Amino acid sequence: MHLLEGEGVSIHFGGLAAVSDVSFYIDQGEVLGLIGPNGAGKTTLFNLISSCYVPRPGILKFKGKNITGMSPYKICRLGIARTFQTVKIFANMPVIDNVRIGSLFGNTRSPASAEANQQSIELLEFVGLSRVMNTPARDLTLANQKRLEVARALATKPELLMLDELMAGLNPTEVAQAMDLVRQIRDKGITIIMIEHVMKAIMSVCGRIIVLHHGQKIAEGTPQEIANSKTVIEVYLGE
Amino acid sequence: MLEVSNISTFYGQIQVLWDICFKISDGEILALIGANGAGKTTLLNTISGVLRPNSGTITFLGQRIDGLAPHAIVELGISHIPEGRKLFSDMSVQENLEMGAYIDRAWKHRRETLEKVFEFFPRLKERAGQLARTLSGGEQQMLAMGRGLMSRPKLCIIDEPSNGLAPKLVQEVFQIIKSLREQGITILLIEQNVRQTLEVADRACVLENGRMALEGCCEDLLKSDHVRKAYLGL
Amino acid sequence: MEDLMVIINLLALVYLGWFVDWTLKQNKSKIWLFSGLALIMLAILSTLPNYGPTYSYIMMSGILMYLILTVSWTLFSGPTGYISLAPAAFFGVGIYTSAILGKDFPVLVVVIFGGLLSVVLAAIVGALTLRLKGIYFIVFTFGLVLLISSVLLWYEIRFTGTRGRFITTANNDLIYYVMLGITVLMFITSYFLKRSKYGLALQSIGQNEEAAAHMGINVTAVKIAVFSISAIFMGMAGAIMAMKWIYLDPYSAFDPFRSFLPVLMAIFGGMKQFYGPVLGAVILAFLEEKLLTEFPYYYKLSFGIVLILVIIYLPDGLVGLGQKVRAWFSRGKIALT
Amino acid sequence: MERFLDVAIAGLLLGGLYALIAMGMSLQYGVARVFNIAHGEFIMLGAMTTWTLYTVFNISPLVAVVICGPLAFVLGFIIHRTMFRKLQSLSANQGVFESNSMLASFGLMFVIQNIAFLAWGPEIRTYNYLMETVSIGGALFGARRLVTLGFAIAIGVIFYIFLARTRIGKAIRAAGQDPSTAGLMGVNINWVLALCFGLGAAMAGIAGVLISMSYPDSANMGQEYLTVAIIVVVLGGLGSIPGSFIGGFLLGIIGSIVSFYEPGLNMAAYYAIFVILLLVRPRGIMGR
Amino acid sequence: MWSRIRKNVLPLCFCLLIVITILATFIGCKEEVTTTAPPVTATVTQTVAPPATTTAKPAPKDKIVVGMSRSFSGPIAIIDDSAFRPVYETWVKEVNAAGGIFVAEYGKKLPIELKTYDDKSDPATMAQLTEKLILQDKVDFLWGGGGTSFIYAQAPIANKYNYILITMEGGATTLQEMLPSLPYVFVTLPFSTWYEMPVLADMLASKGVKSAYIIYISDLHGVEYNGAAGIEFGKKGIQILGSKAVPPDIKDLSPVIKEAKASGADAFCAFAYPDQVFPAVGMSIELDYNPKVWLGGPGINFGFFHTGFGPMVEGVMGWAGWNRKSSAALNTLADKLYKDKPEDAQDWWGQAYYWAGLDMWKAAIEKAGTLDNKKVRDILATERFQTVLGETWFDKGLLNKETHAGEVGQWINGVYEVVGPFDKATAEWVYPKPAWPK
Repeated sequence: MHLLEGEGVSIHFGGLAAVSDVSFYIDQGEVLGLIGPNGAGKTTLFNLISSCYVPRPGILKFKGKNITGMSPYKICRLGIARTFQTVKIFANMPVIDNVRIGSLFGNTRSPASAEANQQSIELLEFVGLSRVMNTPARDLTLANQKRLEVARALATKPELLMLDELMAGLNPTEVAQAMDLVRQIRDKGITIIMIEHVMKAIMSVCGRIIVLHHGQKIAEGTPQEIANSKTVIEVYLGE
Repeated sequence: MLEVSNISTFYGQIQVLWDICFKISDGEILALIGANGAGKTTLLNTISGVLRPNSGTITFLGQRIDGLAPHAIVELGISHIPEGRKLFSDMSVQENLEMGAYIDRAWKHRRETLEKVFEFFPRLKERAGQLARTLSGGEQQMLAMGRGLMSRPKLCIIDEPSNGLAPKLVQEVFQIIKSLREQGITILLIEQNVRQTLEVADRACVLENGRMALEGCCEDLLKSDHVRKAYLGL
Repeated sequence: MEDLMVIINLLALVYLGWFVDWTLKQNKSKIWLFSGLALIMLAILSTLPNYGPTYSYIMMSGILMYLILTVSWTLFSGPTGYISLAPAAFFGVGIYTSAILGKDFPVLVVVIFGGLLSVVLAAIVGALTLRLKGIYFIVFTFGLVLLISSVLLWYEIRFTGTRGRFITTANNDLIYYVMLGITVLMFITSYFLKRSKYGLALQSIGQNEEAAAHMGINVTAVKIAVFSISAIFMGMAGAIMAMKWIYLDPYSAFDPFRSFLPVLMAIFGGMKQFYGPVLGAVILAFLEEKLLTEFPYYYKLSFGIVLILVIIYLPDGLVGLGQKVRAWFSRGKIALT
Repeated sequence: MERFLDVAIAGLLLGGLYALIAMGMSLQYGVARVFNIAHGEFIMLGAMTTWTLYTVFNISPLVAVVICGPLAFVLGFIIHRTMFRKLQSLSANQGVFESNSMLASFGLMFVIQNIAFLAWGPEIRTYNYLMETVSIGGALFGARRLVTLGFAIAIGVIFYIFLARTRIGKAIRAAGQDPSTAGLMGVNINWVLALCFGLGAAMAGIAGVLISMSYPDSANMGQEYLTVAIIVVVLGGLGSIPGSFIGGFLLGIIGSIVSFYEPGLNMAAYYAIFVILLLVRPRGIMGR
Repeated sequence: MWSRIRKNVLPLCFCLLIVITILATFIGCKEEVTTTAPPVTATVTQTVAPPATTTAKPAPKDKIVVGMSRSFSGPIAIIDDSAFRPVYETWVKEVNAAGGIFVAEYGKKLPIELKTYDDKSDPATMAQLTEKLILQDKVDFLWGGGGTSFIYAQAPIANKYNYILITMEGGATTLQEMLPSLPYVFVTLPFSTWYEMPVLADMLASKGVKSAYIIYISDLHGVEYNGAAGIEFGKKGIQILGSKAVPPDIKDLSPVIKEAKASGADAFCAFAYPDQVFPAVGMSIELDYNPKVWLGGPGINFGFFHTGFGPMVEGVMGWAGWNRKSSAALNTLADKLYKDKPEDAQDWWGQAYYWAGLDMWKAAIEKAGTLDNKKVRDILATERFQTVLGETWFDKGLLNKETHAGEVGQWINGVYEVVGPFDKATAEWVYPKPAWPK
C-alpha cells in the first residue's frame, strides 16, 4: 500500500484546467520531487492534497483511506503537513508560538502546554532558530521564515511533509543548508514531497521526480531519467 | 540610458534589495537573471515607481526618476509590462491597448500606434472586441506586450513574458522581443528561462538574494560555472 | 462627588484589565503585590453601592455596559480581524429576553437566559457567515441588526398589537452588581481564553487563516465558538440593562449605534493588549456622558472627529501610543548614554 | 392587470431613485475602495441645499441639479485628497484600508450630519414642485417622479457612456480592476481615485436634489437612504456600477410588490433580501 | 517547583477568589431581591427611597432648577423643535422677566433655571439622564421629555423618586390605565380613545360618511389611533375598508394610496408622523386622490406643513387643539409664541396645552408655597387653575376635556381652523374637501 495515492486528480478554474488527470503515488520514506515550469500546476496539486480544493474528478488516498474532500485541519491531523510557496507564517506572533500552534493543534491527541513548549523548542533547535525564539516572526529573514514554516509543519508530527519551493529565493549557502535540512527530515523517517526550482537540490535529494506541465504529468522517474528525458528538456530546460 | 546606482529597497520591514547598480545603454537588451524571490520584480517595481527605493538613485535619460509616481515615469518613456500580464480583464482587447496609450503624448497618436501593434500581433486585431479575460494565455501575453508598446516607450521593461506559456509560444515571445530591439526600443528583460534569455540578450545581470552577483555579456555568463550550476542545472 | 467616585472605580477597572495582561506574562515578579492590589480594586468596585451616591453606580452601570460590549467584541474581532457590527443584535436579544421573561422569572435567570439566547443567535449567525470576509462580513452583520429590528417591529404591530414593551424594573444596585459580575466573568473568560491554546489559534486565524487550517486548527469551529462566547456577555448585559430602561421598542433595543461604539472604543484603546479596549471603553463612555450633558449640540460632531483622528493617527490606539512614547523615551536614553 | 401595471410602474419609479442613490456609492467602493457610510449625508446635503435654494432664492430644483452636483463633487474630491489619501498611505494593505476607510467614513457621517443639523435644524422641509399628475395607460403617477426616473436613467446612461467611451472613463475602469497596473499605464492613480470619490459624491448630491422634490427632507434623512444604498449596492454586486443600476430597479419593484401586499414588511423585506443575498450569492447579481 | 506553582497555581487561586467574590455578591443581591424587591410589574414602582429634597428647614435658595432630558439630536429632535424652544423657553423667559415664581417658603420670587441634557433620541439614554438629573444634579423639578415612548420610560422613574412629571408631547391610552399607579404623573395631551376619536366619528357620521380607509404608522401611536378608530367608527356605522400599517422608514406610499383610492372610501385617515403624513399628502396630490375627508396627523397641525405645501393644503384635516379665534387668551398666546416668527414655528395642536400645563405647575407651586414635590403634587391633583385655556384641572391625572379648545382642525383659506367639536369650532367644516388645486 502506498502512503499517498492520487488517481486521476483534476481541477478546473473557470475553464482552465489547472491540474488534469494526474495519477501519482508516494511510498513511505521516499523523497519525491515535483517540478515543472511556473504555472504548471505544482502548487495546485499541493493544494489538492492538503484539501484547499477538492479534486473534480479524482480520488486521493492516504494510507489506503479516502481523504478526498476532507477539511484541511483533518488532513493535517492525519499526518500530512505542508509549507507554502509564499511564506504564510503568523507574522505578528513570536517564533515559538508559530511552532506551538502546530504542536498543539496538529495532532489528534493534543499535548499538554508544557510538552508542546518543549517540543517546539526542540524543533526550533533542529531547524536552527532557537536563538530567535521570542522575536516576532515577521522580523526573520526570508530563509529563516522558510525554516520556521518547516519547523511549524514538523510540529504537527507529520508522516508526509510537503515542501513548496523551500529553496526559492535562498542564496547558494542557504540552499546547501536547506538541502541538509531536508535530508535530516528524511532521516527522521518522514516522507517528503517537494516542489523545487533549484535543480541541483532536487537532483541530489530526491529519489524520484514527477514533471508537471500545463497541469499534466509529462514524465516520472529517477533524477537521471528525468535529466535525460527529451520531453522534459524541451519543456522545462528550454532547449 | 538608464542608470541605477546603489538602490536599496525595503518591503515593509524586510530589506529586499541591497546596493544594486547597473546601466542600460541605448538599444540593448539587458537580462536580469535570478531565482524566484531574488528581488528581480522588486527591482523592476522600484524602477517603474511602484515602490520607492530607500536609498540610491535612478536616472533615466539624464533625469532622476526615483521618487516619481509611476504615471510620471511612464510619461518619460519607460513602459513596464508586469509579471503575470495584469490585463484589465473586464475590458476589451482594444480598450486594453488604448489604456496603454493613456499618457498625453501617446493618446494623440493612439490610432497609428494601434495599427502598428496590430501589425505586430495580427491575432490581437482578430480579437479586438473580445474581453481580455477570454483570451488564451499566449494571446494574453501578446496583449500585455502590445499594451506596453502603446505608450511609445523608449525603454521597455518586460517581466517574465514566457511565464506559463507553451514552448512554441515561448519561442514566439523571444522572437518578438528580438524584433522590438530592431525597432529601436531598449529592453530590460526578466526571465526564468535562462538559456533562451541569455541567447537573446546582449548583457545580463545575475541577482542573488537582493544583491548583484554577476554582470557581463551573455556569452561569458553562459560559460560561467556559477550560472551553469545554479540556473542551468548542469 | 459622583464623578470622583466613578473615576476611582474606572481606574480600578483599568487596573484589573492591566492585571489580566500581567498574569498572561511569562515571568511575573511581585506577584503578591499585584494580586493584592487587584483584590483591593475588586473590593472597591464591589462595594461601590455601599459608599458611593446612587447616581455614581447608575453611571457606572452605563459605563460597564460599553465596557462589556467593547471587551467582548474585542475577544473575537481583535485577534481575528473580523469586524463584527452585530453587538447591537446580541444586546437587543438580551433586552427582549428581559422584556418577555422579566415578569415571571428572577433577575439572574433572566440574565442567564439573555446570554444563552444570544449564544444561539451568534452560533447560527457564525455558522452562516463566518466564511464571508472583509467588507462582506461587516455589511452582513450591520444588515442583521436592521433585519431583526424591522422584522420584530412588524411582528409586534401585527401580532401583539403594540410597539414597545415594558420591562420589569430592578433596583439600581442590583443592576450594578450584576453588571459588575458579568464584567468580572468576562475578564476571567478572556484570561482563560488567552491563556489556552484557543487564544493562540484565534490569533493565528487573524494572521493567516489558510495556514491556520493547515496546521490542524478547526478554523470554523474555533471562530464560531469564540464568536458565541463573546455574544454571551452582550446578551447578558442587554438583559440586565433593559431593567434599567423600563420601556423599549425594537428600534431603540436594536440601536445600531451600540454596534459602532464598541468598535470605536476598541480601536481608540488599542487592541494589542487586553487593557486597551478596557481603557478605550472607559474613557469614551465617560466622555460620552460628559459631552451629552455639557455640549449636547456638538456630541456627534466631536464623536466623528475623534473617530477620524484615531483611525488616521492612532491605528494602534492609546496602548500603541503609550508604547511609542515609551520607545521614544528609551531611545532618547540610549542616545544620551 | 391594471393593478399589475400600477405596481410595476411604481416599482420602476422607485427603482430609478434607488439606482441613482446606489450608483455613486458603488463607484466609490468599486474604484476608490471606500465603502462610504457618509454617502447618505451627501444625499442629505443635496436635498437640504435644494430646499434652501428653492425657498430662499427661488431657484428651480432642476437648476439646483447643476449647482449641487458640482458642489458635492468638489467636497468629495477634497475629502478624498485629504482624509482618504492619508489613510491609504498609512494602511498596510488593501484589506486594512477598506475597513479603516469604512470606519473613517462613519466619522465623516457624524461630522456632516451634525454640521447640517446645526445649519438647518431638525425641521422637516418640504416644498411644492411639479405636483402634476401623469397618466400612463390608466395608471396615475406624479410628474416629479417621472422627472426623477428620467434623471436616473439619463445619468445612468451618460455615466455608462462616459466610462465606456472616454479616456478618463477607461482609466477609471482600469483603476477599478487593477490600480497599480493602471498606474503603470500612466494613469495618475491618486487623482483618479479622488475623481471617482468626487463623482460618487456628485451623484449622491444630485440624488438628493431629486429626492427633495418628492419626499420631505431633514438633517436626519441621510441614514435611511444610506441603508437603501447599501442594500442596492450589495444586491448589484459590490463595486459593479451596472449592477447597482439594475439592482436599484429590481429592489424598487420588489419593494413596490411587498408594499402592495403588506406595507408593514417593506423595510424588513429589503433587509431580508440583503441578508439572504449575502449568504447565497455575496457577489451580487452582476458581480463576478 | 516553586516556579510551577507560581505559573499555574497562583493565577488559578486568584481566579477562584474572584469567582467566590462574585458568587458572594450575587448571593448578596439575592437577599436584597427578597427584602427590597420592587413590585414586578412596571406599573407600580412607588416603594423605593423617599425623595432627597425634603428637609424640614429649607436652605436659602435663589432659583428653581428644572431638569429636562430632551432630544436635541436624532430623529425625535423635530418634536423638541416644535415644543421645547417655542414654548418652554418662551414661557421661562416670560416668568423670569416677571421675577420668577413666588415661593412663600423662601418669602421671595425665585427665577427658573433650566438644566437640559441631550438624550440623542434614545429612550435608554433619557432614562439614565433623568436619574442623573434627580440624583446627581438634585434638580428641584422635572419637566418631561418629548415623544410617547420617552414618556413611558420616564414616568415610572419620576414617580419612583416622587418627582412631579407633567407630560407634554405625547401619551397613549395605555398610559391612562397606568395613571392611577403613577400619582406624580400628569398628562396634558388628549388621548385618542378618550375624546378625539369620538368627536371625529361624530363629525363624520353627521355628514353621512359611510366608509373610511386608514393607514397608520407601526408604532404605539399609530396602533392606538387605528384601534380607537376601529371602535368609534364602528359605533357610528362607518365601515373601515382597509387599514394598513406602514413602517416609519417606508419610501414609497403609492401602493397604499392607490389602494385607498381604489377602495372608494369617503374618508382617508393617516395616523402617522410628519415623516409619513407629508409624503402621503404629496402622493395623494400626485395621484389625484380626492377623498371627501383627508385627515392626517400629527403633522398637519404644524405651520411648516402650510409653508411646505402652500395652497395645496386647502381642506386637509388634522388633529387640532386651538386657534387664535378660540379665545382672547389664546389669541394673546399666539402673539407671544408666533409674532415676528416664521410660520414654521406654529403648532396648533399641543402648544397651548403645554403652555397651560406650565401655567398650572406655576400656580400649584405658588399655592403650595414650597418646592416640595409632594405638596405641589397634592395641589395639582385636586385644585383648579386659571390658565390660557380658561379654568383647567387634572381629572385623575388627565387634563380635563372640557378645557380643550378643539379636537379636529382643517386648513381653510390658509388658516388652520378648529372645525370640531362643532360647539368649539372657529369656522365651518368644509365638507367635502375641495379637489387639490392644479
